[in-house]
Amino acid sequence: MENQTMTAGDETVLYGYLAEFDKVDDLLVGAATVRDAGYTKWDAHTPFVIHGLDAAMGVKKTILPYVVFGAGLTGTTAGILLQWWTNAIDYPYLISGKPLFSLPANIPVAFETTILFAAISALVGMLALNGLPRLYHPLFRSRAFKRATDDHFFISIEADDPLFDADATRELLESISGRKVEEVEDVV
Amino acid sequence: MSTTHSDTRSYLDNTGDNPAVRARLVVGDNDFHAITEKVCGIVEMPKTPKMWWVAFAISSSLTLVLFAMIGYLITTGIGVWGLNVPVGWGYAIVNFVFWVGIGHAGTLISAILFLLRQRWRTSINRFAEAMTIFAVVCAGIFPGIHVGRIWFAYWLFPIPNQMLMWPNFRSPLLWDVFAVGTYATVSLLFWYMGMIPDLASIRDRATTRLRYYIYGFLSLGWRSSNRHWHRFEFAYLLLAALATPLVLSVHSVVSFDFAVSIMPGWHTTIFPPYFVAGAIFSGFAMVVTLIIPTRKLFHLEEIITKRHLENMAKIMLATGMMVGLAYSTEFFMAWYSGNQYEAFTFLNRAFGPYAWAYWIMVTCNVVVPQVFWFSKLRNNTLILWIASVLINVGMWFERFVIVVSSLSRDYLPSSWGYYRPTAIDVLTFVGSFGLFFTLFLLFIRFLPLIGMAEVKGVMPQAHLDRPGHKGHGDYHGDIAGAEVV
Amino acid sequence: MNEDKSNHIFIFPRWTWVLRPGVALGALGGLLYAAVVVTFGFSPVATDVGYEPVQPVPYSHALHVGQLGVDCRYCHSTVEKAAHAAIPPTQTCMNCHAMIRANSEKLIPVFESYATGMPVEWIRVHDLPDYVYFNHSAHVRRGVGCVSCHGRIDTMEVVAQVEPLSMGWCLRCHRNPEPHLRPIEFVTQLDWVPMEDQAILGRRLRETNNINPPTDCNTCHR
Amino acid sequence: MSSIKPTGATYWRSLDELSRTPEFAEAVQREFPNDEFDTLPPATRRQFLMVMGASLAMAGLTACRWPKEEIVPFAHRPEFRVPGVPEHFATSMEIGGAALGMLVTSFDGRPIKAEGNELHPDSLGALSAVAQAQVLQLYDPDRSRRLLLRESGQEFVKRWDDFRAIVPAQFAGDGAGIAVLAEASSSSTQAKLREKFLGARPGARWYEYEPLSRDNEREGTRLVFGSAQRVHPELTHAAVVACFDADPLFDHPASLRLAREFAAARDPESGAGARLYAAESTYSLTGVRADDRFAVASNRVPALLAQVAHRMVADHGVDLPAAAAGFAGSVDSAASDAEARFVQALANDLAAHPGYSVILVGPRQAPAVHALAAVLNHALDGVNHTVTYSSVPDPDRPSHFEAIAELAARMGSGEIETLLILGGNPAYNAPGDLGFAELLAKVPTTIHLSLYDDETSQRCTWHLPCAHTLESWGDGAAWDGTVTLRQPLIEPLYGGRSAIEVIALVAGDEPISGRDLVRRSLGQDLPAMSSEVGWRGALRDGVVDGTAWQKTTPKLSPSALAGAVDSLRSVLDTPDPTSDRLELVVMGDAKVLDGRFSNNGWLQELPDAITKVTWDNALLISPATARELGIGDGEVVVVEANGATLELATYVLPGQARNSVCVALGYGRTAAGQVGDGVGVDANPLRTVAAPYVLRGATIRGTGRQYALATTQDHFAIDTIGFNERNHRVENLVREASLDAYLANPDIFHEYDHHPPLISLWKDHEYEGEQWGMAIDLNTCIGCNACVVACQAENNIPVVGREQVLNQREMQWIRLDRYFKTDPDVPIDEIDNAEVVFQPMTCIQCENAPCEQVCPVAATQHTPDGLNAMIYNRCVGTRYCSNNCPVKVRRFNFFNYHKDLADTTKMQFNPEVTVRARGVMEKCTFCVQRIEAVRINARNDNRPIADGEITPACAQTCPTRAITFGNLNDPKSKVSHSREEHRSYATLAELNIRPRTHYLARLRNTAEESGGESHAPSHAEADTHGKESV
Repeated sequence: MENQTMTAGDETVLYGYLAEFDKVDDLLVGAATVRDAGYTKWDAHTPFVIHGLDAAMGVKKTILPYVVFGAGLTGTTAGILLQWWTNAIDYPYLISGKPLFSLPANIPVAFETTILFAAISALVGMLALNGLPRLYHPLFRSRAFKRATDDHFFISIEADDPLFDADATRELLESISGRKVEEVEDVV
Repeated sequence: MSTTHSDTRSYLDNTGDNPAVRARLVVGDNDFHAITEKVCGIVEMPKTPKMWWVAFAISSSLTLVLFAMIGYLITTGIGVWGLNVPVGWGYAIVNFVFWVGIGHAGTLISAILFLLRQRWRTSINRFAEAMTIFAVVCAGIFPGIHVGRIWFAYWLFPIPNQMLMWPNFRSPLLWDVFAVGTYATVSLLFWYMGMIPDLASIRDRATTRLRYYIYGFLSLGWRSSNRHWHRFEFAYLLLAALATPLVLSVHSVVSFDFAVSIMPGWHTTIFPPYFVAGAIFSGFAMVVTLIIPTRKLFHLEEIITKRHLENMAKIMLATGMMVGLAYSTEFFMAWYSGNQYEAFTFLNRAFGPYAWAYWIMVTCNVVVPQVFWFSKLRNNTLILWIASVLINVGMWFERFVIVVSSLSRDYLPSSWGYYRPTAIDVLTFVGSFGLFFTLFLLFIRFLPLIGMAEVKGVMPQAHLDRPGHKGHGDYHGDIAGAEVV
Repeated sequence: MNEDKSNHIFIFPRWTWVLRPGVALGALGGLLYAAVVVTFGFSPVATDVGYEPVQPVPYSHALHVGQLGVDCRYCHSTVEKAAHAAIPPTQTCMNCHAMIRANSEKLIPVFESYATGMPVEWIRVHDLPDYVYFNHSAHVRRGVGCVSCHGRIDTMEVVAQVEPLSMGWCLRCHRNPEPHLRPIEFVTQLDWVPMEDQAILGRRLRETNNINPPTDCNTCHR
Repeated sequence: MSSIKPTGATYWRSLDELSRTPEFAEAVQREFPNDEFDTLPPATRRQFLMVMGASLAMAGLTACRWPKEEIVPFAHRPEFRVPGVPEHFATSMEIGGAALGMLVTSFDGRPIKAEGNELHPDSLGALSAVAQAQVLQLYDPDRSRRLLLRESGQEFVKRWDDFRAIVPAQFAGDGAGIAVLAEASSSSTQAKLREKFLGARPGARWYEYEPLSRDNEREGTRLVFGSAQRVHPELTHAAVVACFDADPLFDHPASLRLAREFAAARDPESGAGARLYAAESTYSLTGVRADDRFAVASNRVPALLAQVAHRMVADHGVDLPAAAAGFAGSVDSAASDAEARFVQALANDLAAHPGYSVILVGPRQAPAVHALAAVLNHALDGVNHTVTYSSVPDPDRPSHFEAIAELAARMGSGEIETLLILGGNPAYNAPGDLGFAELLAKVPTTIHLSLYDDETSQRCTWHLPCAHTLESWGDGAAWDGTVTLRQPLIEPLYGGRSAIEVIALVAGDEPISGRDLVRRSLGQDLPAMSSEVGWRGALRDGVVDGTAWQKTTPKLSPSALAGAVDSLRSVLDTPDPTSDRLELVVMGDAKVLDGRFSNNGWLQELPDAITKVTWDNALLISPATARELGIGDGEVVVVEANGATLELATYVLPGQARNSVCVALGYGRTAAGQVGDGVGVDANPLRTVAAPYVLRGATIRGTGRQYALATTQDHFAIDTIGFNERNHRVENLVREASLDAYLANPDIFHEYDHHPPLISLWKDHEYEGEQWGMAIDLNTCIGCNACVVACQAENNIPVVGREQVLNQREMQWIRLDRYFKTDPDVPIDEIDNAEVVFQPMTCIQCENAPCEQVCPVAATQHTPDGLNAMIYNRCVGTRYCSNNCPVKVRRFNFFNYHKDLADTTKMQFNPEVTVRARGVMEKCTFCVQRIEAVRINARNDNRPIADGEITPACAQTCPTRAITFGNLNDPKSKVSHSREEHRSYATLAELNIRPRTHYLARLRNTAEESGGESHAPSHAEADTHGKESV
């Protein structure tokens, strides 16, 4: 606790344990171990994407692609409908003797709306699924954790994981990280 | 780590192509932290370098010129430009196409090279994306101000109104509105999303409360959770997959502005590929033009290596040749089609009143890139820089030739004319550079101009160096059989 | 290994949770607001309807038309043959007011005008932009009642604009004139109500007088 | 008008916004201040027209809800007046002593457009560009607004009463020392008043001066017939028309009638093929139209005519009257083969068509030449067939130049005490050798009645503001003498008075209105006029039927002829010009004439038919001469003649005669007004009484400086690539063939279209109901520019000024494309004769309009009746439509061109047409306002629209009726018929744009091609007539 800010009167509860690594290999092994131990409410924190970590953690494949695909389809339909309704139905007018509605002329706009909808859904979907923005998080209370965006790797196990046991979990983590585990607390 | 050196060249040079050895994307002895230090260091600099201030002073005053010109234009009328009948489009549209073109390299590098697994992109993509955004900002200005009644420009958007009128979706200009609008949005998303983890790094190194809150807010509370990384990677992949056709579509649509018309010199089917190639060409030229001084200024030679520059030189060579091919194809078609108007238009381009512009274009875009055939020359930073500047000039003239020379002499000889830009035209154009560089300078000073997270990802340390593992990086072994929860 | 000297650490307060719903709400609300302002706020419905200027002479349509039953065309005599439904010359007022109320204070401007020949300067109520070419005769002779555009003038002490007179408003009727058609003889009868279902009547009148209002631009803009 | 300074921070959506500005309110006050009304007689009808006009003008100017807008009704509405419904009044204008009838449209009291009066013999419904521009001049803010007295270097503003006060003193006694200098006038009212004036003052003298005088013709007839005669060409049945420096189709008081007749004489569908020969030094519109044109110095034209005479006598035995035999032998040798060929061909043709041929000589040629022509016409049995004569009014007056010379002499000798100048501007346009401007100082009292406070007024002691044609009562005679009335459309805006009113005033006549003067005079001439019915009828028609002068059949007078032969000799003896002793031809300008219209923006900006130059006059010089003298196109040169010099830019013109340079009068004004001042250079100083038109021994030298002439089309000389391509394209654009080739193979004009079948990707739109279309006959179009001005007046087209024209931003909707056709084998700088063709080009209303599909806001789209509509209030101004227009007929408002217009000028606007804002595209819409007006009325009375009921402004005013407009879905309509003609073709059809405007190809009918056989309407008669011909 010495490296955590404590303002007087702050009611705190244990959020979970935080184990620190400085080698990719150790992290991967550790992750696999935690996974095999059956923990569910835990996470690994790395400054960059580490290949194989998903497998090592057993992260499920995200549904994002389906979201984006749906949004894309919506975009296409919206694009076509917009052009058809405005130019051929609501206020039809004769332009250069051309037909009121002809797909070829509507492809560019429909295409762009497709991309637009899909792209926006990709970012927004990603953030939503990740529960971001979340400016405050108990982990940010740990000083060591600041290196998670720099050069160190972490594994955190939340206190409200069904398998969480103050001592057993600590041992597990210390065994894989080979160093002291930090207790992260949360204010209420 | 310098043991992987294949030859005796200086440790900063990784341009050698020895198939036996994977050339390093980052040179010098850098661990993850060193990268963080280098990149965040620029943002955290206690005092800004003089050079930056000088550059900023110049570019911001040019920006003021731009706004002054626009103000004058709006209060007085399009007549302050050199336009006339027959030449209804001049500098404004030329600049628009020019800037949009520049705005292509960024997305191309980030998206297409990403899909092609060109990992060397990581050092320059952030930079290029930023450039894209700013170029598109500059581009966006021109179609806006070139209309006669700017205060009614919103009629180009399908907004419900008391007139019950809608825009005409048959017009390429409307396609433009959607294409450029979408492109700007998507590039912005792409750029910002890629930046989130790096903003978090800056946040976590913050030594003042203000900086913590600003970067903390921008990084949306990124806590580098691997579960987040997983979706992040996916979103990034999807965006890349979406941006790739988009980037190709944008300049195609821009080219439709011309191709869909019936003007000789405009009405041609090769415009889309021709424009896209040109866009990539000019885009890379601009990246190189900017990146060379920047990397000097902030000592990034180890991250933005000579190899990066060389690769870009090669791409410029390739696209330059494509553009050259397009030029000759146009002439061939003009002759082969047997269309007298078409034939005359091209004869007129090369030898008519605008021949000077045409030959500047050919020299800069076709002749100059030929120097990249020679490894010595393309690896000489100075030559590379000069060449890329010339290419930018050439590409501007390409648009000038297409827009102006075609319009100035069309079907009826009685309505032939000649277009002369006014001082206002020129100053507006120069001013747009001011805006571009102003934004750019702000970017390199306050935002991470290199994708740290991505660069770290391609460093050797990022992968298993345990003996006995094949491939590189991916962890096999006792994870293999484990079933996934 | 960088060790922070200070014992201090920055962190966002816990309440920043609320940011998330906040952001979402803000985005949605903003869009909604913009849409409302654009579609309604700027339209003549909001700006023009209800315009009720004070006229130099407190002429009461309620009195002349409503109570005395003067026909619109007695004063606006050109409405059937011209684009403009001309404001009557002072002469027309004097036809009656030479005798009636011949010494009313309120009528002084009229008497002056009649004597000097200088016109009475009325304030225009129903006003279309210059680039709109509306033709009264074309409408009146097809059985579009005065009331359709001007409202119940016969009940107005002071004339006010009751319809937006916006392009959209014109178009709605040009696209579906039937609700506004009536037998020609009742055109100026502001309180007229159809004996039968207006829908049926409208359709019939439309056929018999073969009314198909154009919606192309040149109809109103030249 | 030169309101093109890019200033002003505000824009208008239409004139509406302007009206919100306080300046406008204040300006309106200035325009109609109450004291103005005080000076007027108590409430008259016309005063109210004016008030209405003004108020509606203002009312019409506001469209925005805020601030409040006022409606000002009549206090007493005149009977039959419907506010907002235009009325038409017949009136007339007079130029050079011939009255031209017009029909003026008055909108709520504001005259806004002048059209021709169908009942008038010289108009037949058409009106020249100049005459139409009268409407603009009426509202010219630079017109003089007050009487001025200039004494000892000071100016005093006076009123009419002050002037009346000095009259008795100034015009007292027997009139010795009193002189009046008037413009030519055909008004019998004025004639009577003159007699009254002179009768009371036997010592007074009356002089008449016109700087562009036709007196040579008058004197020529005197030489032949012993008495002055007026010559009336009759072209309807002419088979051969030979013009020597003459321009009957354009530069003639009856040109509108002659053009109409000529068109009829060339209608190929009726087999008529009159052949037109022209020998002239510089292009005239007649010369342009000629089948066989020979460019020759004006100085040699007489020799040409003499040779023709010789050949006719020698080869064809045409016998001249004994007394005139001398004419025949005078010259028998040609200077060149080309000349010989021309003479021979002409002589043969003339001789072959006795009774159907006519020789016309232009006003710049000496009387003797006219005499010769008269003799030949006589010999060719033309009299009463192709040319008729009538007596001239006032036959004994000295010629204009003699008159002004005599006056100048008397002024110089100080005989003249009081000089009254009625109109005109002698200080500017009297021949330079008289020094008239200076002489004015020698006259104690000089009084100038004038529209403007011009060069002359500024040198006179008194300046009197003249009432404009459209403001005043008057009468006149058409060229053939038909009595023509003039009635005011509006009260004098600036309190001016007409000439007759002033004469009446000085003649001491009891002051009566112009109306009474005219009515009294006409009553005396024509009994019918004294009755109210007759008078009203005449006012309605604008002319009195059957009042044309008796045609005379004058006999040749041997005694006179003897003198004629001698004077012809002396004419022929003058040496031909050489490159170091050039001939300088001074001609009246086609637009501003002698400068009287210099302050008219429409005319100044009107591109000259041949050179396309606006806002300038240039020195026309042939390529060959330019090369010999080493002078370039557009180079500023110094011209010296008669000791005076002139510095102006050259315009190298193929088809200009060698060693003959030409400059137009009417420029270089110093007191014309803000429009006309300093435009071009003044050529009057070079003229002399002896040689007012053709100046010999002129020299020019280049200065090396270049001057940009504001042309609306490329110069003849451009880069070679462009030059070749242009020549290559013309034949397809302006299709032309010889009459015989056409008659032999009617489909000849469709051999030009070689393009694949024009098919669409989609099912073509079906056009039902009325479908408007137009046909323009290039065979009868003479390029007179009347349509251009008609369009400008009808559609509120702004004038943009010289700088903007230089920037290629001229706004006229109709572009009269002019192309030179030259022999490709002849080097450019050797070209002596170039064929010129015209193609009136305006929006051709494509069915598959390229402009429509590219407009992002649908501001231009198709109407059900097939118009390519342009909705100004929707346009955002991307200019994409203009870029994509293959014929480039769209015009863009680069600035707010109406911002600096005077409020009076705005009164000319046609309220039926939106005034376009800055940043808006505009173009021809087939006068959609006219279409809608007719359509609504027709619909109101449940009747179909009759063919010809709708006429666009251009078609209405076309003198040759070259433009037909109507419903293409009506097989019986005129336009449908023209469409079916073999000559009908569409421009750029290969683009599949399906234009609604078609062109009828042009026909040439030269002697070689038809083996000397002209296609006279009536060959049989020709022979019966031409017994004596071989």
